Order: sequence, then structure tokens, then C-alpha cells
Amino acid sequence: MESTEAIEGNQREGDILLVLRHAPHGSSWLREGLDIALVGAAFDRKVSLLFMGEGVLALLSGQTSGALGQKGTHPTLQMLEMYDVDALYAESAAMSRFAVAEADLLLTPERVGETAIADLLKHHDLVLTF
Amino acid sequence: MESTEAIEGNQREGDILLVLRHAPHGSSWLREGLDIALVGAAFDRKVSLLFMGEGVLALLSGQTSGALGQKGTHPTLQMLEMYDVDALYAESAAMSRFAVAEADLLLTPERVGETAIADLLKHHDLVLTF
Amino acid sequence: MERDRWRGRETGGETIVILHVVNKAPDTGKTLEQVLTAMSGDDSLLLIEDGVLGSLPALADRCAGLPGRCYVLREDLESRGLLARQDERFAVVDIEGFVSLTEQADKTVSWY
Amino acid sequence: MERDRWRGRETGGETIVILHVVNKAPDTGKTLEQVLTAMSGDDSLLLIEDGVLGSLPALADRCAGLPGRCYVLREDLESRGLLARQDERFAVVDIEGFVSLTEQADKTVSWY
Amino acid sequence: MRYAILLMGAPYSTQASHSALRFARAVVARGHRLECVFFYHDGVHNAARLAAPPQDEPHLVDGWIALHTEHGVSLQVCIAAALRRGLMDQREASRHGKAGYSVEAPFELVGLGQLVDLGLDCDRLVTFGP
Amino acid sequence: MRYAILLMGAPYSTQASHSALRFARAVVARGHRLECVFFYHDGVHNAARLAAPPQDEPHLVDGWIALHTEHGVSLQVCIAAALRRGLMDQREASRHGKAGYSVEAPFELVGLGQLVDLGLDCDRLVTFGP
Repeated sequence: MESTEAIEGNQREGDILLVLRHAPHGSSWLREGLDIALVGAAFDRKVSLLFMGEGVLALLSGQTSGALGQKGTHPTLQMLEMYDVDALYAESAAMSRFAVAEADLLLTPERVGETAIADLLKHHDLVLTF
Repeated sequence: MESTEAIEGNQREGDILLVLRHAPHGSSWLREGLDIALVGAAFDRKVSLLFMGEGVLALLSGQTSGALGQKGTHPTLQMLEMYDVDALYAESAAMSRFAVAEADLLLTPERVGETAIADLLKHHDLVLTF
Repeated sequence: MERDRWRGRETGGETIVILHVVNKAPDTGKTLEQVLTAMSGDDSLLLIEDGVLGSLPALADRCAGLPGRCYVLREDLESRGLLARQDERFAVVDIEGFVSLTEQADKTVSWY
Repeated sequence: MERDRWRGRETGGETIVILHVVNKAPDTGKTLEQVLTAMSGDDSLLLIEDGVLGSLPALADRCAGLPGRCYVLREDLESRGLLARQDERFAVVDIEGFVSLTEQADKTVSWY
Repeated sequence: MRYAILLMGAPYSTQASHSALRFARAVVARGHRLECVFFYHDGVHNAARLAAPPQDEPHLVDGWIALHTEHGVSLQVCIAAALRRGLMDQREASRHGKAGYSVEAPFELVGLGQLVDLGLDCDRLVTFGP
Repeated sequence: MRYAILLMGAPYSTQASHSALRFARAVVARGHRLECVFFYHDGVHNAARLAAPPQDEPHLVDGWIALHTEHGVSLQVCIAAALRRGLMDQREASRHGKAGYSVEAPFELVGLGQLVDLGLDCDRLVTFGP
């Protein structure tokens, strides 16, 4: 079910929205986006994350280090709560496309459709895509 | 019209096929692919070029330097003949997709469809994609 | 109909405008799809770099739902030999026009 | 029917086999389309890195015309939490299997 | 208005650096204050002091330095992204026990918190991706 | 068999370098001769001698050097692609009047002709793109 409740609560200034569109491991995009989330939160900014497209695969449980020991991003995702980054959204269409079910997830993002995504962009002061 | 004549003539060893899939100016892919063509030809290797996807835009006449004076790839394309690189192919579907007509072109590549493209890959010893 | 879809997203009297900047061609990944998903009815779209390929008539229909709010950067059309080939639904702006669009919008979001 | 299309490309007695390696997801640009355009009936396809997303059942149909010649790299499925989620039409190979495929093929062409 | 630019593309590999430099000059020409160009992801390569592009191509590193000298634009490079990519100044080099360095003033290595502050404190942040 | 690897992705930014290093080790482990790893396009950044990745991540530059030391694999870097990207050895640095250098042995700066020869003379060339 898609809802816009959480979004309407975000209409204050000082917010950062990170739009994460890349899958884990294949590139450093996801990691370098998440690093901004952690730093923003450490600087007392209210940070939201929107997982879009292949980015929703970051949310899958069961990820491991790479074959050479590359760390991956799942440990960082599990730290988000500790940093009070709890405004997590996932593109509904992408979840369906990759057949990612709620039971498969590390975290519990809110599923959002087009209108809610457009609203998220509106209601954050700074929107960065990764 | 698609033909495979030129391709059948290429069945000897020592050939390099460069598959150029990137448009000019946006990245260095096209340039760095063409550099291999020139070096290969200078080393007396028989080099063929296949323009695929957005790569067909490299063939458009009327290209200029970039706004900061970036060179572009059209001067290199015009040097190909001097280097005896004359086996030029362009993906027919891409030419149609971008509405590129023969009259718009710097050079006169042979238009090739799927079967001819697969044959080109078979009949070159070294195939590099850019 | 396509217009209505955009109109439906406008938020009351509020005019929070975003300039979306796209530097990838329509064939390069989901970039353009993602922008269109994330755009509101009062946002604008500017194509730069390889993104200008999206203004070619054969490819421009995807942006057709955005009348009057589609821009394409002149210098990137020009260097590619594409100036005057762009679809008429796109307005051509130069680099000063790009800056001006960022002045007018409340914020700029880049997609690559 | 899709099979016939591939079969039609086989060249007489000649067995010149190419291993095509793809490291991009199906949604990332035209990479997979371009490979399928350029493949012959006796070629093989190996998905690595983000390319392994192409082996997910929801996306695997594009490779359905290549029975028995589709491979996906185990370690890249594994690190992404996707091992056992791949479509049954893909054979899982490890890094030694990857080397072995390059031994068997006359040449390897990478698409990215 | 107060502007900042976020640049995430490497020079020469993609057009991002050229676009960002053109945009930076136009921002200044229109009378705005350009506070900072922040280099992140592969954009950090713009700070490579040993870059030696061909003489008939624009020298991007010099272009950034001119922007700093003539208009007081600060050139901030994400330290974590830089170190991973082989870019360090003298201080970091001695900290890592390396002889030599690859970044020098006016480029400064800074934390990612600077980007968050810029993004929220300036009137406009414009990103150039690869 | 005699193998060569062409690597065109930068370390950390994409997985290409990790894949290439894994593949290189497996080639050697299966008893083949790996003649050379050729670094082109953004792959030249693998030769950055000042790279300082976090300690919990694989050190790719050291990985390449080990491959050279233990198995005699030559590490060839395209000189033109390197110079544009801020990578030069001591000889090039003095030729360009720069103090310091960013590439050292066992990495060698070579012309693109080497890649053409490798591609045609080795039994197999396998490319890793970004």
C-alpha cells in the first residue's frame, strides 16, 4: 500500500533527500550516496533515502562481502537506524520489477508511487541523486 | 540496402573490429576507441569500424568543437581514409532510430543488420567494444 | 490526457518548482524514465550533454507531456551537429539561459 | 521461433564461438540489446557484476532464445544476495568456470 | 545569489567537468557569488596536479585554478573519495608514509560535511554527474 | 594458453578492477600464462601509486603488483590515457617539467600499439569495462 503520510510530515526545512538508483557492489555510487546520509545525520540534518530502480536491491537481505573482501553496503544500511535515519522510501514499481518482497528486506521502507516520489522531491531542501 | 559482400572479404586473420557505441562529446569512449583504430592501422593491421546505437551519431556532418574548445572526434574520422581504414559499418536500426540519412553523413559506411553484425564479430580476430 | 496527469500533481497554491537536468541519452539506462517519474506538474526539464539526443523528433515523444517546460542546451546540440534538428516542443537555451533557469527554480536536481 | 532465429545464423560446418560477457543490468542502457543483436547461434552469454540482475526470473526472458548457452557468475550473485534467485535457464559458474568458458570460446567480447 | 557546484565526473572521461566549468563561469558572469566547487566521486580527479592534457585541449585543472584566483571560488575535494583514488596532498602523504603528493593548493581536501553545509546554506546547488 | 587482460574501469568507482584481478588470479591458477594486464581509459587509475584505500578494503594496486612479482605479469598503462588523467612516471614528469610523479614500476607507460599486439598475438584477450 502506498501512503503519503510520512511525506507530509517532512515539510520542514533543512532536509536532505538522497535518491539511490544503483545496485550494490557494481559501483561505488550507492556507498558514496550513503556516506552523505551518515554525514548529514551526524551534522543533525534530517535525511531521507529514496531507493529507486536498481537501488531497491540495496535493501535485500542475504548480501555478503565481495569475492576479494569488498565490504558492500549492507553493513552501512544496518547502521542507519543508529544515526536516526529512519525516513526510508522505496519505489513501488522497482520493487515489483525485481520481485523484491517485504520478507526479503533488511529494512522496512515505505513503498511509494509516482505522486509520492514527486512530493518527496518537493519537500526536501536538497535533493541529490546517486 | 544491407549487404554482406564486404564482410565475406574480411575472413583473413589479423583483423580488428572496433564496435563504437558512444556518441561524440559526451565521453571519451569514442575517441579512445578511434585511437586504437589509428594505431592498429599504423601497425599495418586491417581495422574495421562498426558504429552501433548512439555511436552512429559520430558519423553526422556539421559537428564542431565543444564550447570550451574540446576537439571532438570528427577530425579523426576524416583522417581514417588516410590511414586506409575503409571498412566502415553502421547499424541500420540505429540509423533509422536517430533518423540519420545518407545525406547527413561525413563518411559512407555500409548499413548492416543483425546477421551482418554477427558475421562481422565472427570474422575478426580481435573485437573490442567502446 | 498526458497533460492532465501532470496537472493532477500540482499542489494547491504552492509553487515549488524544480529544474531537472538530464545529461544522458534516452537509450542510456532508465535516467529519463526516472526523471519523468519524479517530476511534478510545475517542474521544468533541461537536456544537456548526451541528454540532448532526447530532443530529436524521433525520441522527443517521451517528454511530450511537458509542454512549454522542455529545454535543451544550445552548445551541446551545436557541437554534435544537431542544432535545428531538435523537436519544436523544446526551447533552445544557451549557458546563460541554463543559469537563468536555475535562478527561477527553487532547486535543481540532476539525473545522470 | 526465437530458436530458429538463432539457428539461422549458424555458418555451415564452421564453429567459431564467441563468449559474450555482460556486466550491466538489463535496465542500464542498451547493452543487453546490443549483445543480442550481435550474437550468433553458437555463441554463449555470461552475466557478471551488475549484469547478474539479468538472470532474475522477471528479467530473464530476453535471453530465453539462448537455451543452454546462458551463464551467470556465482560470486556476483552471492554478494548481492541473489544466489538461488536466478532463472533456471541460467547455469551458475564460478570464476574458474569463467576462465574455462574463455578457453573454450575462440574469443571473448565484453559489453559494458 | 550564492551558488555552489557539485562535480562528480572525471575530466576527459566524461563531459561533466567541461559543463561544470562553463556553468561556473556563466554563474559568475551573471553577477552571482559562486562559493565553492565541491569535487566528489570521480570528480576528485579534477584536482590531479600532474594532469597533462594534449596542448590543443582545454586544461581543466588550470580552469578551476583560474576560477579560484579570479573569483575567490573555493575548490573543495572530498578527502575520503580522493584517498581511495590516489589523490592526496602533502599532509596526507606524510600521514600515510608516502613520498610525493598529487593534490596541492588551491584545492583543499575536506570532509563530506562541507558538502552538506554548502547544499543547505547556499541558495542553489547544481550537480554535474558523469 | 597465453592470456592478456584489458582493464578499462577505475578502481573503487566500479567493480571492473576487482573482477579483473579475480579473473587474473584464476587464469594463472589454471596453469595459463598471463602475459599482461593492459590499463586503458579509466583503468589507468589502477596504477596510481598514492592510492590509499581504507584498511578494511582490498588494496588493488598492491594486488596488481603481487601478480607481477609472483607470476611475471607485465603491467602496461596506455601513456596517452594516463597523461590526460594525471598519471605520469618520473621520466614523463621531468619531460613535462613537473615535480613528483604518480606512476612507478612495475607499472610501465607504453603506447597503444602494445595493446594491438597483445590482442592479436595472445591466444585470448579478455576485457573488463567499467
